[in-house]
Amino acid sequence: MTSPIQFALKNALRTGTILFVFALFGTAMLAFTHDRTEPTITRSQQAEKLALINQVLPAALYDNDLLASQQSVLPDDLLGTRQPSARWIARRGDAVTAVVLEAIAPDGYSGDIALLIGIGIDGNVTGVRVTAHRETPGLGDYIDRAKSAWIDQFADKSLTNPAPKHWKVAKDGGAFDARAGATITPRAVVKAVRNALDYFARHRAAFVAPPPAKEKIA
Amino acid sequence: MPAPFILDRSSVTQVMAWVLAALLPGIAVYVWLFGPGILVTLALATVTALAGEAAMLKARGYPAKPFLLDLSAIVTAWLLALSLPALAPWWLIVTGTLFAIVVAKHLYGGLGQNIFNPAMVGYAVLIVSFPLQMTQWAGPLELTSASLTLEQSATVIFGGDVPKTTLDAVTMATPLDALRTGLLQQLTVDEVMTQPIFGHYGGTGFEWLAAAFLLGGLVLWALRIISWHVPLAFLAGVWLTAGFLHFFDAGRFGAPWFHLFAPSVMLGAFFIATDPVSGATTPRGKLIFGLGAGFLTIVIRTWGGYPDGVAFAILLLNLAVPLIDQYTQPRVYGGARKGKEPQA
Amino acid sequence: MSRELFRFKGGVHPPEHKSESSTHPIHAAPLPRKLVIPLRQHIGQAAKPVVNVGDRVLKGQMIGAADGYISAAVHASSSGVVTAIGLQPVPHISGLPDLCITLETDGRDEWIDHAPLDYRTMAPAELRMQLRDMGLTGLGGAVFPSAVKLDPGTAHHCPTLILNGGECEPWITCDDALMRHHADEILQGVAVMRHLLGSTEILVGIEDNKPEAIAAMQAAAQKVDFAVEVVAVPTIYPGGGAKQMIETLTGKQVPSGKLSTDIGIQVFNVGTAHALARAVHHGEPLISRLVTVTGHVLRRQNFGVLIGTPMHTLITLAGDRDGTTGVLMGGPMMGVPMPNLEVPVVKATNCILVQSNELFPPLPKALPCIRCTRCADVCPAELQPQELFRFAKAGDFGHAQEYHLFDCIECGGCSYVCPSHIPLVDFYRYAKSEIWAREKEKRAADLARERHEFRQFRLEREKKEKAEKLAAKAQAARAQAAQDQTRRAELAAAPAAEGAAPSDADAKKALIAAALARAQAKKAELAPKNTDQLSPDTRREIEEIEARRAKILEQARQPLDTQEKN
Amino acid sequence: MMTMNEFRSLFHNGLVKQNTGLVQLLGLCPLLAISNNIINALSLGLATTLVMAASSGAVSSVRNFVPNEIRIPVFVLIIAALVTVIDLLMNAFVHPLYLVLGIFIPLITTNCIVLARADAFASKNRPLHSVVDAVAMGLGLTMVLVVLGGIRELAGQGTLLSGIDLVFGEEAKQFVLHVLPDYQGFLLAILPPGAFIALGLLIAVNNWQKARAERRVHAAAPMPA
Amino acid sequence: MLTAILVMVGIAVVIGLVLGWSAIRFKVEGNPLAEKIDAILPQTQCGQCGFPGCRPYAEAIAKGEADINQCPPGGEEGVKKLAELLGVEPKSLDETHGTPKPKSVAFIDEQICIGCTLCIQACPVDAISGAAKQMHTIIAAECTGCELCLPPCPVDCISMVPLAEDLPHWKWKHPVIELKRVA
Repeated sequence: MTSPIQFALKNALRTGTILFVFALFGTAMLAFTHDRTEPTITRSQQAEKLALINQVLPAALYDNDLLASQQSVLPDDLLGTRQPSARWIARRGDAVTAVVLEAIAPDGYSGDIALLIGIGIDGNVTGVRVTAHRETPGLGDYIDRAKSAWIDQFADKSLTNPAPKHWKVAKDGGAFDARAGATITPRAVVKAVRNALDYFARHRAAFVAPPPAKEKIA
Repeated sequence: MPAPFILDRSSVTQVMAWVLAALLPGIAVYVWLFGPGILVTLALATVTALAGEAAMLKARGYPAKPFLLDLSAIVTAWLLALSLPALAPWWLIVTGTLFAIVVAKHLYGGLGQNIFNPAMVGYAVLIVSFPLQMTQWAGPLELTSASLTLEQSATVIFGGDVPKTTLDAVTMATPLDALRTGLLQQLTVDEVMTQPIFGHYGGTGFEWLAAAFLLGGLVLWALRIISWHVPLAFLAGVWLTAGFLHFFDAGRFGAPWFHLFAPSVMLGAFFIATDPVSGATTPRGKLIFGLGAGFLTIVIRTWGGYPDGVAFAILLLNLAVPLIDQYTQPRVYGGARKGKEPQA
Repeated sequence: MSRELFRFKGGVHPPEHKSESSTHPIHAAPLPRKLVIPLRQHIGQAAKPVVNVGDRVLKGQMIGAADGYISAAVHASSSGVVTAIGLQPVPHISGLPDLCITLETDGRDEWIDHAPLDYRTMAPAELRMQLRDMGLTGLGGAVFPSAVKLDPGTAHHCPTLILNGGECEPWITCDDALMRHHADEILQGVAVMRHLLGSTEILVGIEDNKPEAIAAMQAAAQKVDFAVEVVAVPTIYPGGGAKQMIETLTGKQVPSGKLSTDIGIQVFNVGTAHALARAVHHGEPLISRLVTVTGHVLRRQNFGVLIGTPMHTLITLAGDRDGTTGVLMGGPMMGVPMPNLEVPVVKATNCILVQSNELFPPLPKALPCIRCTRCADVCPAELQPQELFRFAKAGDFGHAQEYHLFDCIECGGCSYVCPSHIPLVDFYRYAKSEIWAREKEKRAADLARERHEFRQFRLEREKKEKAEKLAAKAQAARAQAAQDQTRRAELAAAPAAEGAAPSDADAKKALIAAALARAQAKKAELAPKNTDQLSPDTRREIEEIEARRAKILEQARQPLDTQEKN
Repeated sequence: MMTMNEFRSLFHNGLVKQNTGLVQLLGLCPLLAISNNIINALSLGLATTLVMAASSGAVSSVRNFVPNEIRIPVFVLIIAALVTVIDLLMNAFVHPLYLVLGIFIPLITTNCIVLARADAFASKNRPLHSVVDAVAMGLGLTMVLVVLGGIRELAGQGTLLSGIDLVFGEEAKQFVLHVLPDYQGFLLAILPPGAFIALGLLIAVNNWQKARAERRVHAAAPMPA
Repeated sequence: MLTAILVMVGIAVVIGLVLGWSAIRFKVEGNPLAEKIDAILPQTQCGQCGFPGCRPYAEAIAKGEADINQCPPGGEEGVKKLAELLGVEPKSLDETHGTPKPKSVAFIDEQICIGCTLCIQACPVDAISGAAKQMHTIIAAECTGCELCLPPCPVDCISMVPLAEDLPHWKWKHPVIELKRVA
């Protein structure tokens, strides 16, 4: 005769053991898979980032390890950033050919629009992509390359092309067209790109400066 | 057939007819201030609604006559038409009306069964799916450099060839759009309000339209077709929420009077939120319904993805109606007052 | 004299149609040949017949005795001979017959001995018993036995007594007529009520569309030795409902699920007070009442009618017209359509309303509910009729009850205003009766469960007792066997234990066989008789049952047969 | 082993009678979130099916060793482990698709249908039956997902099989069908509300079909006399 | 990696211990589900379901050993209620267990009855009064209409009398509103 307490304890021990075995087995399986897939996953993640940067930066412009060139940038009004952002420096040989900046257009219809802007060393835009936004679907979301090619019109533009007073959407008398009825979003993007160019112009010297012996990775 | 054997003279048809009649002043003002284009929209929506209603009734095995004569489909059509930009293309009107009648009304069980206001469902579907076309508002004649005749309007609506310049000349953003745009350009409310579109209170033309709807709504109230609860609570919700925000930061939030007389609030308060089928039924419930819808309207106008929030606010509150009704059951005759046990 | 009045919530204003009948004097309806007196004329237990077919009865003689506390006696309305006691059509919506006593009147209208009651010296309980035996019930519509309502209960007195003269239903004017012509007698009845209930405040509520009745009652009030306040109340339907009258006059509401006496108020219809006065001061039981005959007849007026008078005689009296489409008992708001005109006038009959297409056009077809809540606006019970309708329609009776279905007084105001023309009250009645039926069913099921469980328990106990007995017997046998110590004795012991059974079974079998023969003979002569007027369907069903029964019998017999062979 | 009949009835059950999406209404979160085009729908459906088959098989094999009181923890453990494995594998080998399906892969763990089948079926039946049942259920879900995805994709953007390149690489882009060229686009269908509306319509059609079939059966049956 | 395994295993052991302990310590006696099912069954105790009464049938349903459509007196409505309680699809009555009949009570023809008490023994709710060799009578108010007294009666003196609708038992009918065209 065992007392109910003893009986319960015995049962607890039994279920504890069984669950232990399952947990051990399950975790082991996970550990094994994780171990095997980790390098592949890291590789894909990096490839993904690179692919994104490649959209704003023609591959012909660089031969360095772009991902390794990542640096941290302090928040700056011209970039619209409130947190440190990243930048990547493209080089051919030792010469700096272009820079890729993260920027924010803070005055989108529904808040921030995150941008990735590639700028050649000559101050020409190599490409712009929207990486995150919350614009109204169907109204403001055509800035997304997946939705339309609108964003492509920034390519090869610079602070002087068009003239600064034409860095506006067509409705405001500028050079960039925008869809009727939805001008807030493109206004924000145009402004952000212009500001980013401005930022680049001001900090150009720092970018062009010969690379330090060892690039620090942010 | 047991008692009672006599009936009051009221009928669904009569109720709906009064609603339509009360919309007439608004429509008249619309035509006078914005041009006759709205008449084409109204007519097209009416025809589509009746056709959709008849088809659905037939498909569902209901006799067409009594249900078509109840005029509810026309009320839906008119409310939707008045919420659409006056120069919206014909397929937009047809899609919205059909969605309202077929999906929002009949797929939910027809007259009396729809949990959402059909007209607002139609509107929401359109604004979500075709936001671009939904911004082609005809501007008030006072401000536009050109105006369209009835035929020209019909040509525009039915996709005929109209010079883009003409169209651009007659369409403009609504005051709400303009406010939103201005604020996003870092302008203060006062700076934005200097634009001609804003008129005295709710926007040039729009404020008179709102006043006309207010008049029609008061007529409905005087006739006891609608109770005062929902409209008053709705207007109070808008006014209080907008007033609260305006009080704390007049630069970033529009004035409460502007919000009251800006497009769609009066129409929403007196004609849409008062839809009995999809609205709350208890007196306290109606107050909550109205206040909630008013509050959400301003919230959506201020922070939402679309310039106006009346439709979404009402639809959201429609969703909450069963809950509201359940928790606001009034005290019955002889029931305990405010939680106290009845006095023995 | 003005009194602060309170407005109850809701109510409607249907066209009144009062003047048609109220402008004519009261006529006494002639004595009919035949009187049909239902035994169930009141709420509660039906009366039990206390006469036999063939008995001669006198006017005012009790022919049905009250059965239980909530019950009332019924009486012969005139002298004559009881010709039948059986099912007869009665004024009920179902059209189902009910137990009635039929009298062939002899035209002599001979009263039984009767004398006034000295109510002041009688014990209240005794007086109430007397009133119950005089068949006194409320005459306002609910026909609740008055004796029960005249019991102030544990509080021993009921401070406020309200006399309800708010005849709010359109067309009906019998209370109006009664007040105008018998105001003094009404107040005599009130004196008795006051005596029994110990009331100190007497209010008479009369709707302001009956100025003559108000004047008559005020005049009568001057003459009595107690204070009576006659109050004109606004005319609004259902202002004459007891609860509404209470709220109008006192501002108090009867708590849901309680009685008005719980808040110290009792309400009686003026007709009841009049009947009470006749009972106490003249010893007359309730055998007649005023009935308004109106609507589609030539002479709309009030009649003094004996209970049991067939309705068609009254309509003929008032002058029937072509184009009659139906007859209601009661008013157009809460009245009940009569299945036929043979039905008698009962204590609840305040009005016979003859319909025609002009006066009562057929109701338009119903549309779906659009939740406009006009019904809620007019509901005097302050309910949410649209929700109740939804629940009743869907059979969701639990929710219907949660939304206070049973506080509905079925006044019909909601149906009256419904723009979709939905017969809302029908749905509430349906839901209520369904809930009652289920309640009954559940009680029956609980009883069956309880009885079944008890039986299981009993069987178990019996089995145990039997087993114990057997064990004892076996032990005794074994003891004997041990004593004998022979194998033969041991073998003999076992049959001995069961020995009694076979012989018992044999006797029973013989008995059963004999009875079987008898039964079959009887069935042969009976069977055709009760099946030949049945429908083929029923007959087939019977045959099926017969076949099944035969098979079961066959099976039941088999073990007997095999046993015989052994 | 299992007979053809059993096999057929399990499949009928999974695809039609107890269809998770249309009848049991289980696992609606991914159903609604990931059905904006066929490829997404198909991928998630198959991933779920895989998890279901594996977990049902595993649960069924160990069902006799698991006491009732820790039944659910053990099943959840098994399912969670399997899902994580699949999550890792997809992350490694079909990364672009993994990015699209995102959070919904780990969420398969909480998809009630997986646990429901493990508990309701696999824990009471032999492994083979359980796996077949799981596959049938999974395919039922996949079927609904694909239909829903097809409807939404077609109505929303006028294409079919868009995003196929995420699974099969850039060259597969040619397989995208532009059914309605120059289509205006009906945004509602692609946005979340569209998923609810489309699923609602699918369920309605399914119920209507069922009701009609039932009525036909009733009509065909001889009326009792 | 090792930490992960240790954490998982640790959690598992703790949960296992707690669950195993509580399973024994907090066991609920009795079967509340069977009670609920029993409350829905009509308590005719007729045994048409194949069980010797409503309670055993309820227990069998609760255990999943019997289907919900075996109770003809409960009718389709009873099946629906059971389905709702158990969260399963309602199905039509299994006709092998009989078909619903109008509610009836047994009636003993006292001219024929021989007082054999066989029916008294068969009655599941003791609704027959009488003693050996005396006439038996059905207590109509307690009779559930189970028909179990019919087969044992050797003289066929018991018949089922359908309960006719009379005034006290009359019910308001569901009002008919004709919206749809009659097909």
